[in-house]
Amino acid sequence: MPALSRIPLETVEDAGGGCLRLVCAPASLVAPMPGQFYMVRGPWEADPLLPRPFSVARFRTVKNEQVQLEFLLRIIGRGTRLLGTARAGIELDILGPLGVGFEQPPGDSAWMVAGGIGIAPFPALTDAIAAPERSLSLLIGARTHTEIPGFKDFEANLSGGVEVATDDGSAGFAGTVVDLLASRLDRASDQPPSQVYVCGPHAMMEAAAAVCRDAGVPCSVSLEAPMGCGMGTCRGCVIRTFRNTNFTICTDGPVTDANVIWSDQNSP
Amino acid sequence: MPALSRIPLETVEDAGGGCLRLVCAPASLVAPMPGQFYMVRGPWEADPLLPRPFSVARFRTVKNEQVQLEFLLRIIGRGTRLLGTARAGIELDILGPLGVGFEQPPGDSAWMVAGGIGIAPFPALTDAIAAPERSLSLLIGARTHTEIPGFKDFEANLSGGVEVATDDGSAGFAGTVVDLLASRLDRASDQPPSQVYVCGPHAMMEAAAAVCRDAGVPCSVSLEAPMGCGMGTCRGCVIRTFRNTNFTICTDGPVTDANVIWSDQNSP
Amino acid sequence: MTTDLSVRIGDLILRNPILTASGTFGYASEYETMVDFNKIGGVITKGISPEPRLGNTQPRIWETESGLINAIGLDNVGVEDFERSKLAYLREIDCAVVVNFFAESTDGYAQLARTLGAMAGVDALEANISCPNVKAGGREFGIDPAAAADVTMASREATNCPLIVKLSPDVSNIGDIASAVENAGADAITVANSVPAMAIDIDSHQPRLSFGRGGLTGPAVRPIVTRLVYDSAQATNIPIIASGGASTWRDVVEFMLAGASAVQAGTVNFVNPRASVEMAEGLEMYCQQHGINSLNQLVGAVDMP
Amino acid sequence: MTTDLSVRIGDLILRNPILTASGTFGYASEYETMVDFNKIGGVITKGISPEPRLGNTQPRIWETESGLINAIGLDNVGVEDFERSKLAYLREIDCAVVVNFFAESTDGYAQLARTLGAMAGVDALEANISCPNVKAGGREFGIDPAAAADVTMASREATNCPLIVKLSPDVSNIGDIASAVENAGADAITVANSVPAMAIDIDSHQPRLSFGRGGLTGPAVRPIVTRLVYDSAQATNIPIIASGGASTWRDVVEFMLAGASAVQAGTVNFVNPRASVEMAEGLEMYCQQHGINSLNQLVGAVDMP
Ligand SMILES: Cc1cc2nc3c(=O)[nH]c(=O)nc-3n(C[C@H](O)[C@H](O)[C@H](O)COP(=O)(O)OP(=O)(O)OC[C@H]3O[C@@H](n4cnc5c(N)ncnc54)[C@H](O)[C@@H]3O)c2cc1C
Ligand SMILES: Cc1cc2nc3c(=O)[nH]c(=O)nc-3n(C[C@H](O)[C@H](O)[C@H](O)COP(=O)(O)OP(=O)(O)OC[C@H]3O[C@@H](n4cnc5c(N)ncnc54)[C@H](O)[C@@H]3O)c2cc1C
Ligand SMILES: Cc1cc2nc3c(=O)[nH]c(=O)nc-3n(C[C@H](O)[C@H](O)[C@H](O)COP(=O)(O)O)c2cc1C
Ligand SMILES: Cc1cc2nc3c(=O)[nH]c(=O)nc-3n(C[C@H](O)[C@H](O)[C@H](O)COP(=O)(O)O)c2cc1C
Ligand code: FES
Ligand code: FES
Repeated sequence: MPALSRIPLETVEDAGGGCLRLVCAPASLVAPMPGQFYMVRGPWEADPLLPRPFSVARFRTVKNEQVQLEFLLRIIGRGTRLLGTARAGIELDILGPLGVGFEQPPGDSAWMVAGGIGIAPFPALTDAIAAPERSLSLLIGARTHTEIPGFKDFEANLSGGVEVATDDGSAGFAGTVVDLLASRLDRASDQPPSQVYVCGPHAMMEAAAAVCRDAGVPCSVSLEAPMGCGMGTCRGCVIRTFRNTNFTICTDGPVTDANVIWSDQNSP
Repeated sequence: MPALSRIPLETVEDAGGGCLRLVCAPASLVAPMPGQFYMVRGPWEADPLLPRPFSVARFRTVKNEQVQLEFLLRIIGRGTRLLGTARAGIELDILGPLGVGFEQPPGDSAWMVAGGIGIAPFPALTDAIAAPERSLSLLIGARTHTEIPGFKDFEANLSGGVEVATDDGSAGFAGTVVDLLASRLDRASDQPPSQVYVCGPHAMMEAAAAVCRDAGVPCSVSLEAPMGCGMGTCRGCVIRTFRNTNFTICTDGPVTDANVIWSDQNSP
Repeated sequence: MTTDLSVRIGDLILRNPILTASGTFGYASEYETMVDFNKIGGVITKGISPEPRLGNTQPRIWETESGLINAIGLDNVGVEDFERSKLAYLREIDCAVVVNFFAESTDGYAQLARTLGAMAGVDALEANISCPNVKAGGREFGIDPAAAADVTMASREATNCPLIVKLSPDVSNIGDIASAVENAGADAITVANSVPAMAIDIDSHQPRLSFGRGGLTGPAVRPIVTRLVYDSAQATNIPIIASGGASTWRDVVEFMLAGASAVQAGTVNFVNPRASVEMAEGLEMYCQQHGINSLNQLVGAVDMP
Repeated sequence: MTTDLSVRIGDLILRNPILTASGTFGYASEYETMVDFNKIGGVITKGISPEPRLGNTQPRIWETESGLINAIGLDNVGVEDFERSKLAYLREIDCAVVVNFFAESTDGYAQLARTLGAMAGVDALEANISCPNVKAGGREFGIDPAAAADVTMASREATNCPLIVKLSPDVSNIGDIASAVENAGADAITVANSVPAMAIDIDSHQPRLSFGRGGLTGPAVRPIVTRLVYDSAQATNIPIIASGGASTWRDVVEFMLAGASAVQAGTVNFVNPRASVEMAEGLEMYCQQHGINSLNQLVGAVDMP
């Protein structure tokens, strides 16, 4: 049940890599599922006009069953820039939780693959799926090391470790994070992860999905498109699947099995 | 010589009466004349679009011959509201000084008559014309006492005193500030002020001008109209004088002898 | 004092003048948790076509200064699925249900008007003769008085359901078209639709929308639509329904002063899904504060020089 | 690499494609301390009429979301005083001087074109056939291909000075009008002028502008004007000059991709008086970064589906 709430912004801080961490004040909200998103708008006039979609990066339930939401965002355009200059105390209009989130992994190990700010939903996912017997890994890629957003505070739960890829080789693996994924899947072919979760630019997700398909590993992706409503009504976020059907990212997704979009090969 | 400068906002503070005091960081600027104005715009997107005109409320020259500008403004609409939520540190685009300011009074006493936020230019004027031998008075009116903006910090120079008028009688003289002016001119008919300066809504200024004309006292007014450019080019601020000629407020004014606009009776 | 906010469109009486605009409110059920339907005048569905349509490929929307350009391409379920899967819900909600529709020919409009007009639960029809975002169907009917009259007359003859015709904004004399549509039997006129527009990515040289062009909506266009509403109201005697940029109850009052009898909330639903209810509540408050007991005191009351 | 940014309009060569729009830059001298004239292509004066005009009474401008409505009413010094008191300054500045003009009849346009075109220091003329803010003169010529052609032809015959004709945005098929104006002998076409619009004060019921209507300009209208530029460029072979909402060098590039050979900076001069220079500098930087050595690589290079 999405709701529209006006919530004070408690913290705005630099998260490194040109990214921003926003923490909202606790409010009476339905707790989201990791991978779900919110439409967020600040108290400005008609430009920028639309709210912007952001995945919930983390959330916690505090006293009185109030929910505290946290977002991680990259400053890329006019709306995110304004959020970056906002001061704590201003009120945000927040619509959500929206869409379909991530499912639990079917087995004991899962990898998260992030392209840059694609890391945003993974702290919440990690909180939700971390378990003593489960190995969780994060693979994160960026063009160069300065573009890697901070992700320290959930590393503790990443028992399978964190690996970084940079296109320019300035940190970690030299190459794309999809190359890194492929090489890691190769090495782990006897013990593949039970699930790969991917979030990043579409081309990167499509490539990662192909790599997973070849390795016979289930892959879920978190899709993106410009959004108007977040509620399935504007039809702005609709993409065409390989079956020539429409997939409405804001309500059918954003999270979906990659094969729904790109391949008629059944998920293994 | 107007200039366009980008200047950090040093202080934003509540000035009482629904008004705001903005103090800019010192910058290399030409010092304005009291009564001149600036076009001011914050770092927002295209809505609100135009800069807003504000009289310089006060200014000082600090070390290195830098000029520090201060504005006093009433929050009335979208642009002033946004300025009210701005945080110190943001940069303002400031174009000015613009237009024609106040002249020195021709004699030893001068009265300033303010309708509400019309007080804005008078601290700067007071600083400029205060002299040991000169008696300066301020008459300020508002609908009710809560709408009177703070004006403490230049009272010291108002050797002739401050009188307040409220339409609802909640403070000082009960009636409009023009009624107050008329009654004071009446009482002072043997020793009229050498100059009356008026700033406020147009109807109030026109009425004050008529009162001064009857009393044979020179009256200068600071005119207002919606402004686009502040430079005489958009023709948005042009008003028609009683002679059926155009008066361009931003370049011929904003300050002018009232008779230029409303009466063919010569200034005495 | 209570103000009578009701509005009559043909035989249909709306509780108040606020309607949600086609294509911005889905098939209403999407907003069940957000909007008290019994506080607004009615909902207008996404445009229905004879066959289902997938619409255009990505990207379909692009934001501009205080506006939104869209080229959805009339992605809709088609008339059959509409009746099968959407109508039951709409029949239950407590406000008027207006079905927006379009076809590729005058005959197509007539047939669809007949089919939709006969469905129980459909309270009125809105013929879209002004969509800029498809290759056939729509805009070419909306920019010519004779073609607009033909479509109107054909639809009129096909059904007794109250008929609204939705005009294009990109014309020099909207009064001529409004008047032709009135004479051809429309019960009301929606002024207007999105304004043909375009944006280009300077890095890729591609248009921002896959279709190339799109339609501009939102606050950016409101001053243009206000003028079109005024001109249309001057030229006709049937109700004018304003559509373009209304975001607050103040905009509703402004449109009514210009001559609108009702106002659609469109793009604003994306900015604030509760906007339509807030507009209705604000209008009522304004009327009470200003001693307005009939909307007739407001409609067209602008004091033009 | 240096990029050749020059643009040819008839016999006139502009240093670069940035012009300041009529009515937003006075008679240039006002911006002497702000704008390096030798960094822009040219200035276009406030519209000049046969007689001086006082224009409309207050209020004349009103801000809307990302836009400005104006009804100045063509307040200008008239052709005689223009020659006497404005031209000397314009003659000295180091960029092209385009004089915008209008009259109330075809003959009036022709006479004024003859007079202005013969003045030393006037490098080109821009015939405004699209002003929404006066009762006679302007818009009625701009919405009809035949009338637009008549005014163009009459002005063309009256002078050899390069002639630009400035069209109305509120038409269904701007290509038809652009093409008529091209065939009648114009050297270039400005697309477009302010968009007819209106705003009303809901407290007083008065229009926000004394004239009633006004013309909408600024970023709000840019997506509409981009589409009009594209359509005009498709229909003609003479240079199209974009006018409507350009605020940054990015907007300049976008207009050029849509088909503009030059771009006017209008309302943005009020937001940032140095905007025209910044646009020219930004365009040059963009060209250098993208290896563009002739603007022909840019003009009309949008990749339409
Ligand atoms: C479901 C979903 C979840 C997201 N989660 C996050 C997140 O957690 N952190 C984060 O940094 N970003 C996230 N994004 C992307 C984010 O919404 C965009 O970066 C943001 O909208 C850009 O806004 P802007 O005003 O700064 O950019 P502008 O370029 O000025 O925006 C212009 C328009 O394009 C749209 N747009 C631009 N880039 C994107 C994009 N990549 N995806 C969708 N729309 C776009 C904007 O919404 C807007 O309508 C998410 C997107 C979606 C769809
Ligand atoms: C020369 C001059 C000096 C001024 N000095 C001061 C000052 O020192 N302090 C102060 O508080 N105000 C001053 N004003 C008035 C001030 O400019 C307006 O209050 C302000 O522009 C309102 O902006 P807004 O966005 O809050 O209001 P909105 O109502 O949202 O503005 C909408 C439009 O109307 C215009 N507008 C609205 N009210 C006025 C007005 N009274 N005068 C001119 N334009 C208006 C705005 O500029 C804008 O274009 C001055 C005006 C002028 C012309
Ligand atoms: C995403 C979107 C989809 C639309 N789809 C339709 C449609 O299917 N049929 C129609 O007649 N109008 C459609 N419109 C136009 C709206 O109904 C409305 O007339 C227009 O958006 C102007 O109003 P606004 O500025 O309040 O949004 C659509 C508009 C938008 C933004
Ligand atoms: C205040 C103002 C006055 C204008 N006066 C004229 C004019 O005299 N003649 C003319 O052809 N256009 C006039 N215009 C239109 C502009 O030249 C320009 O075409 C229009 O503003 C659109 O461009 P913009 O959005 O960049 O401002 C005027 C525009 C404004 C805002
Ligand atoms: S964002 Fe509107 S349908 Fe998905
Ligand atoms: S504000 Fe533009 S002419 Fe005065």
